[in-house]
Amino acid sequence: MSTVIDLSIVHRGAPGGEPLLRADNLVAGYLPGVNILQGCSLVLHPGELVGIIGPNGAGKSTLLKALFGLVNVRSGTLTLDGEDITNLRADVLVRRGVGFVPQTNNVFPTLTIEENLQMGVYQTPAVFKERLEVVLDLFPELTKRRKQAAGALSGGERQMVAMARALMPEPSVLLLDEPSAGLSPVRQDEAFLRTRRINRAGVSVVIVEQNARRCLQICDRAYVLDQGRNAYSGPGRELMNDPKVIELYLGTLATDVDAARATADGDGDSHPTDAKDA
Amino acid sequence: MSADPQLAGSHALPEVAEARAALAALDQVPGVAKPDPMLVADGVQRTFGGVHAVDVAHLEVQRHVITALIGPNGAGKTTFFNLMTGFDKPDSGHWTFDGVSLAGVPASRVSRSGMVRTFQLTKALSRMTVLENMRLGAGSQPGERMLTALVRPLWVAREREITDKAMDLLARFKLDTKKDDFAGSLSGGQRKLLEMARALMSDPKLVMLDEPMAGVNPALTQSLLGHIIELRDEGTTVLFVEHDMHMVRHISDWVVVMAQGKVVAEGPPKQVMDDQAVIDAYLGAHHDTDLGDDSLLDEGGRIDAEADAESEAELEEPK
Amino acid sequence: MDFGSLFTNVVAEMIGPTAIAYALAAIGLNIHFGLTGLINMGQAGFMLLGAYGFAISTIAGWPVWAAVLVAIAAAVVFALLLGIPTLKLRGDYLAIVTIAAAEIIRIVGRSTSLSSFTGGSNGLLGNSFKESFSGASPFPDGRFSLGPFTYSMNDSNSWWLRIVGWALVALACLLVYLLMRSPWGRVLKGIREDEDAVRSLGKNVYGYKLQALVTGGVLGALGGIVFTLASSVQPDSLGRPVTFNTWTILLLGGAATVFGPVLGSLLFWGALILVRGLLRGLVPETILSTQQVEQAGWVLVGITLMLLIVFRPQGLLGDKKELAINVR
Amino acid sequence: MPVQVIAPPGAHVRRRLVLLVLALLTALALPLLASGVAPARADSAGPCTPAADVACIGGTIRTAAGDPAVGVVLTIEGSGDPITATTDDTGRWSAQVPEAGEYTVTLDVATLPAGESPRDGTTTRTVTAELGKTKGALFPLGAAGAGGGATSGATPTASASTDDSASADASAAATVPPGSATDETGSGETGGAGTNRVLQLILAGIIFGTLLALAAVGANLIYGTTGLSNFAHGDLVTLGGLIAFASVQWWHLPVGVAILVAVVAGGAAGWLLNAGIFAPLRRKRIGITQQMIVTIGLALALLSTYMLFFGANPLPIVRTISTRLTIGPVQISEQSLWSLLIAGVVLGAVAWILQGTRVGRATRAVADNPALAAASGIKVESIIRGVWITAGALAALGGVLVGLYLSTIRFNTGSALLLLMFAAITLGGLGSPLGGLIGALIIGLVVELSTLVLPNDMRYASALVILIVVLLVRPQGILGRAERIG
Amino acid sequence: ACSSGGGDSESTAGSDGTSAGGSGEGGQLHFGTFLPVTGSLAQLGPPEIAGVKLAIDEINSAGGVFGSDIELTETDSSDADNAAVGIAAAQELINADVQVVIGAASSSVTKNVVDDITGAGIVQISPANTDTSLSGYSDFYFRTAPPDTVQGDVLGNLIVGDGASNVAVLVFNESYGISLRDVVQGVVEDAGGAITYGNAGQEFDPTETNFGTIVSDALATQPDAVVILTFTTQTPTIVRELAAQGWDMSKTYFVDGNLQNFGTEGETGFPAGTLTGAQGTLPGAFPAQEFQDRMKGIDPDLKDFSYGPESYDATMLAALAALKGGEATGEAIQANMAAVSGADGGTECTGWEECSGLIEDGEDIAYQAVSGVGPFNEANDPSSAFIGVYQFGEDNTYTFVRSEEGEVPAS
Ligand SMILES: Nc1ncnc2c1ncn2[C@@H]1O[C@H](COP(=O)(O)OP(=O)(O)OP(=O)(O)O)[C@@H](O)[C@H]1O
Ligand SMILES: Nc1ncnc2c1ncn2[C@@H]1O[C@H](COP(=O)(O)OP(=O)(O)OP(=O)(O)O)[C@@H](O)[C@H]1O
Ligand SMILES: [Mg+2]
Ligand SMILES: [Mg+2]
Repeated sequence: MSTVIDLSIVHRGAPGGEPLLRADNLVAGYLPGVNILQGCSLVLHPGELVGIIGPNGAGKSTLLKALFGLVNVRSGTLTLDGEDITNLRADVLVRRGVGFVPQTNNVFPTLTIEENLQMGVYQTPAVFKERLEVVLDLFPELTKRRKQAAGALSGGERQMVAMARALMPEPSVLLLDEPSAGLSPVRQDEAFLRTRRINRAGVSVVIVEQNARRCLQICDRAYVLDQGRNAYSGPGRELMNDPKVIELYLGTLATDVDAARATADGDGDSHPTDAKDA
Repeated sequence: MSADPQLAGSHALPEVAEARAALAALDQVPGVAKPDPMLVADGVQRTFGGVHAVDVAHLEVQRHVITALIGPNGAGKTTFFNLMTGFDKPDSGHWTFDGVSLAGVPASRVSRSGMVRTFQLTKALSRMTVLENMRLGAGSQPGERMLTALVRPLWVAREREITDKAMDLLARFKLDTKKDDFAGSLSGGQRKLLEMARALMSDPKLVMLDEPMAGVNPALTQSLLGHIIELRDEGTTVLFVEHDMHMVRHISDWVVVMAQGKVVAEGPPKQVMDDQAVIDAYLGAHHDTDLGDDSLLDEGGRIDAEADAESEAELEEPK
Repeated sequence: MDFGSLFTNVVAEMIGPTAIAYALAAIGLNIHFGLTGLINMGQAGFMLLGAYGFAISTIAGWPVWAAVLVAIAAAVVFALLLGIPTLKLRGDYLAIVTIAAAEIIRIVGRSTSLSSFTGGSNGLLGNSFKESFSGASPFPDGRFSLGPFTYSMNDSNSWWLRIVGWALVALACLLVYLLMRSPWGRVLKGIREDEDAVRSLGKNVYGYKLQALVTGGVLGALGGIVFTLASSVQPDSLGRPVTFNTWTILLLGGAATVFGPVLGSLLFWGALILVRGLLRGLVPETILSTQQVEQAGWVLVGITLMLLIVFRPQGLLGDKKELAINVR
Repeated sequence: MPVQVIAPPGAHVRRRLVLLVLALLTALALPLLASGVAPARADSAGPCTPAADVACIGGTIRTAAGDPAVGVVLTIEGSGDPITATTDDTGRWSAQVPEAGEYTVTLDVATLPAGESPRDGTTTRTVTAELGKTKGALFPLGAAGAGGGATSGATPTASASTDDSASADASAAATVPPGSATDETGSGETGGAGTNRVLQLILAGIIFGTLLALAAVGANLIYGTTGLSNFAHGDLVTLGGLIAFASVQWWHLPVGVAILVAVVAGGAAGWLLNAGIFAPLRRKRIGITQQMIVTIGLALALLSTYMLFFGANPLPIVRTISTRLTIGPVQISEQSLWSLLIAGVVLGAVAWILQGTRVGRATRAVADNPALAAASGIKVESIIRGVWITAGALAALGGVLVGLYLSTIRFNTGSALLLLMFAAITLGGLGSPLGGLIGALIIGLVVELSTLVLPNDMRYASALVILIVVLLVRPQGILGRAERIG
Repeated sequence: ACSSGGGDSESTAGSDGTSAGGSGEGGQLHFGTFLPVTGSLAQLGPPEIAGVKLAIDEINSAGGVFGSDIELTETDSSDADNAAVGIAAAQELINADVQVVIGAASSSVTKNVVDDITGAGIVQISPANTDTSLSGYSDFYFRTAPPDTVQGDVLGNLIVGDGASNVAVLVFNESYGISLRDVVQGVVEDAGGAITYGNAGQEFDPTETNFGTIVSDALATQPDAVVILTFTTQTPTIVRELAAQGWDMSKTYFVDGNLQNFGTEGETGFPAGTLTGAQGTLPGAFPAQEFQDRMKGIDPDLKDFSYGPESYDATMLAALAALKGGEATGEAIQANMAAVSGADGGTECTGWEECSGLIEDGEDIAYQAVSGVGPFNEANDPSSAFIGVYQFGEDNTYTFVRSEEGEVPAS
């Protein structure tokens, strides 16, 4: 397992500088009288990659939706670049450079892939051609099916379309809700790396993930959400090794399996060269 | 053969242990015959506008074991599930479940015969409570017949059993506190959990899970795997699609790899995952590399090379 | 303005055969839509078939009970004919097919080709089929007054019809109550939400939908009988507006509730009389002529209806929580 | 007037006298008739006028070509002496009989114009005369040998197009180029005034279908973007027609301007409905079925409002009646031609906008997934608003054109068409505008062509049957897409 | 308050209380209209209502009946599509204790309520129902509409007399159209002619608006004459279509349901000369102009007078019957309807003043109907009717030509 940690990445985004996106004590919910977020806070500095993890139903998606104006914020404040954006309409936020990939229902099923991507740059149609090339380059398997309706795609393919759509407009803040779910392992790795690369290119990212290890590996800082409240926060690596976090949220499966595999293999060699029967 | 000996449940039924052991003797070639197949598919084909989504020449799923079905995105795994369970009709091919031919049998009959599936894109019954969702999963409730439904005493006893069982499963899936909420108000991961729990309500002979753990919290996944193993040990056959390799390695007894609609490899998890072709096409050699490694970010880095390899493999592999 | 008689008229309408007939039809529709999610836009077709079935067999000399059975059988056959091929259609497609099927029944019923049975556009006269029903009454003939309400004991639009009608409504409510809380009702509700999910759980979705369609249709046919026993069989009188009214009643009262359809029917017809009566009484002739008042009355009824849905979208008895779950 | 008094040799003096009297009377009556205003006096209608104590028998005899047969002699026998009557210059004859009862009328074949003979060979008819009434007896003429067709001509499609067909009158021929009026003889499928019936029906079907498509496309758009089945859409169609009517007949605007006014009014109505009713409903997250019921209430309110302001009569948008042009084997009125053209162009434009432009795709995106559309920066509400405005405007345009095509508009024209509109868009595949056009054309053709085999009052039922049959084969409609499961 | 006595129509036991309590000797008369104000037949309502109101106006201004004015309750019968509205309106009238209901216009609507109304001992008089199956439906059901047999007969002979042997009938599928068509068909075929279009199976829907094909199909049969048997809801559209397809309108025939002074202006107008020479039949013995002017006095907006005279007559007959019976009860009116209509002979009289005077003098009367219908027969139908023949001029208005009287064959 690689242990290279470049600390310069972790605190990129100048702590102490003005946060780009800031949520303070958000209270939000769907049904009247039921608050899902019960005082959640989040800070995103320019150029930062922030991860959010937590158990199912913790309110992670709700938090992203609240940031994006899709869930009514009942109290608390929300600022982007110092300006109040509480309960602003989504399309206004898009114009201000915020992009969002929802967790479910994240494609337009009857539109073709290309049309889906076109919707991504709805507000700036001029750049469509140029961006399309860039994005299709990122997801080459979408190229040959450009004219196919997104509704007919497999789960993983949809996920790619969803991600691609969000990347079309070159946002300055990107909110990703479980972008890796349903992707094959190599595609997952790619997705995470791509996220990092995008982030490196200057996009500030908030990423919600259940593939928590991966998420913590790539992010500068992370929040652990539980029952609508911040439970833990800190640099990704710290959280990843925090026994409490491991016990409650990460589990030990990956390490167990890896350990078991290591034992079975006898040595650390993960490049078996014998089996080739396919 | 077991991926992990410690997980071979001590209270497993003898036939389960036997079935798992029998796998060790098998050739690791696609379409290999199993000693005691539960599901046998032959020449099943499905095309969408010229694209062969599924083109399975022969596949057998061993009874009493956990079989994982893996493969790149768009390999045809979900479509294969749809075909087997009667939600889609193949262009050609036939298949048997537990010795009975199921070709052309409607989905509900397939399910009643003991083969229950879950959906990758969840189908929660939104305006019913979680508990009602669960109850609906149960079979042989006489109250589901219209006339008996009118006479309460005829079905309350069974209803009580069903409820108990549902509560039991809900607790296991950490959904018990949500039992009176509408399923439509669940989070994405909770829906996955409900979907799986609901499928288990009817004590299926073969349960087919389509990416059950995608979006489920890792800690919870871990505890649920124990449950799946328990199920197997009690005699249920499990076939699941999953992209989480830790999980595949942890619980599966046998792995089937699909690519571009075809079965391209089969075998015990360790062997399959060490298969270079599978690694190239699907896993990526370093899927357990720390992605925080900055060297990976350079264009043309290792991962990119693998991704390209996958794309190419996809194009070339099946003949 | 005479509020006393207006009040009497309103109450009379609320307990009258029209309200009963629509309540029955709406209960049937509730089984279709409220419980199963079937968008049946052809409930009037079931009512018309019930009316024809009852009247034609009575005219042919069959006793009341047999005529009712014929009406029920007609509804069952229609439900099967309609359902077997079309129940695999999804939502809005089913809606248009049912509305079309009901319209076809009406057009065929009023066409000249079947006029020896249906009377064509003449319909079937009340006195040709009402007698056997009034004859079955245990009450003495004559007119009877209860407070301000005077009706004949047994003849057309009688106390006897009201008693039988409300008894039917009560029975239908009981039926829905029992079914709704049973596992059978649960399966229907599941189908309403997502039939594929229910299918994957081993339920014969098709069969359940058919059962629901038949049951609701039979209730519609009974409603049709009650309706014709207070009027006559006129194909045009059981056309599209009747279906629309039934839907309105159902949603007004609250879909997927036991008493919603009944309450909806009472209020719909009561409100109709009230609104038009008030307008007639309160608007001086110099502003609107009597004729214009009737037309303006309808405008008001339409607006009232919209306002009711706007301010109480779940219906009077419905569950607001269900509404909050956005299905679309 | 071709007066041909054929007096056979040895004619009675008395007959001459009768003729004379008749001629005199006719001469008196003619100017009055010609002026077109029949006098309000009872005795001027003819020689015999029925009264409480007078019974008449009479008729008119025309040659096969439709001209009056003048001077034909008939004998009426019954109680009392036989009476003779002779046809006047208009071919009319009448006789006063002494009392009620049965009389036999015999045609004197010899007095018929040359070449004419009774079509069915009958020369006598029995008539029961009644006091205070004129009873008729007919002696249709036809060239010998060509007869028979008309006597069995009670069957309509077997067509009475024997030689008497030219009697279809002069004015019909006047609008049709000469020649076409003669070539129809004997051909079973010739239509009115020399047109091919099947082709004519197909043309009618296409026009009706196209107009239906135009009227319906707005409903399809609204369904496509919001999932709402708008039962008030028919009333938006009516609105267009009524506004056009008011513009032309009340405000005396030219038709072209009237169309514009109607379209603007329709768009405004669409905007108003969205802003006033449906946007708030969506904001309150009110279910689609509830919204549908709101449209039912709205339809009721609109319908009654129209009746309040426009009454229940059918209203002509333009009062003039343009006769039909003949183009090849078919006839079409200029109004219909224009309607067809406008509708075609507008439908094409709509299809192009939906398929080929960003905004069009955005409407489909909103339909698919409003939340994601918002997340993509689409202003969902303004798209929906635009759709409502467009739908209203298109419905209004459809209403005007339908009104012009059907020649009148009534308070319920649109709501009567509503079911057909829904049938058309469902048939095509809900939410697919091109499918809607195809569906509408199918409906139009079925409605018109079904009259070839089915009773007239079943034409709409047959269209609905086709709808059901097609949906059985393709449950998602003709152009709809099947959903993926799983 | 319970009175479940014998319910047969002769018994007046239940109504004794009412008749004694009224002012004057006989109590107050209370009439109800049950006529279409909304719905697809709404255009038939205004002339009918005006007819009723005219009669009541005339009666009341002459002092009313039994010393008090006739009270009028107006309700909306709507159309068959909205049957529940009509049923509710009928109940309303029954609850209001009217003795006479004038209506409905449509036979279908009548059938929906006739059992209720007549069952409550109320006299129902329809000014427009022509459906033969309603003949003798109830002792309490009357109508003043001329039976189709009379009008159809005159119309048929008019057509035949004009020499038309091939007749196309544009007829809608409603009992009104169909029964008239049947009579016309009989007459034409008896005379040796043929119905080339409009036979059974060729009726069109009463809601039809698309007449292009129907008209061209009809004209394709090369008719000598075209008869339009529809209400005014469809007629203008048909006329336009006929004219557009080049039909010589002088060979067109109208009936009472659609004969209308279309004129050349306004909503109903056609271009001048469109209808020149077309003819129509309209029940009524007298040139109607004077009466129409009186109706306009009630409703100045009236353009169409269909069934106005019949409604007037219905009201008059009911009031006279009440006067003759000496009490304001349905039973009394029912018992005397035939008598005042002249079924048993009596002095002929017109108008309220003359007729009521005669009754008060104890004489038997025979009311001379404005609509030209004769006394009621045993089936409570008019036993005869005068049918006027009218012809259109250049200005699309009709003028009187002559009239014929016809007996209703005893059924
Ligand atoms: N209804 C359909 N119409 C057209 N193409 C379809 C349809 N359903 C599936 N496909 C195509 O068939 C292929 C197989 O899809 P399937 O959903 O079975 O993949 P999968 O193996 O489950 O992938 P994933 O891991 O991403 O879920 C995909 O390329 C998909 O686009
Ligand atoms: N549309 C909704 N209506 C009502 N309640 C909702 C709705 N969506 C989510 N909830 C509730 O809000 C809580 C948080 O949901 P959320 O989707 O934010 O969870 P999450 O942290 O994203 O979980 P997961 O990891 O499973 O996606 C859950 O308990 C859920 O029941
Ligand atoms: Mg989530
Ligand atoms: Mg899949």
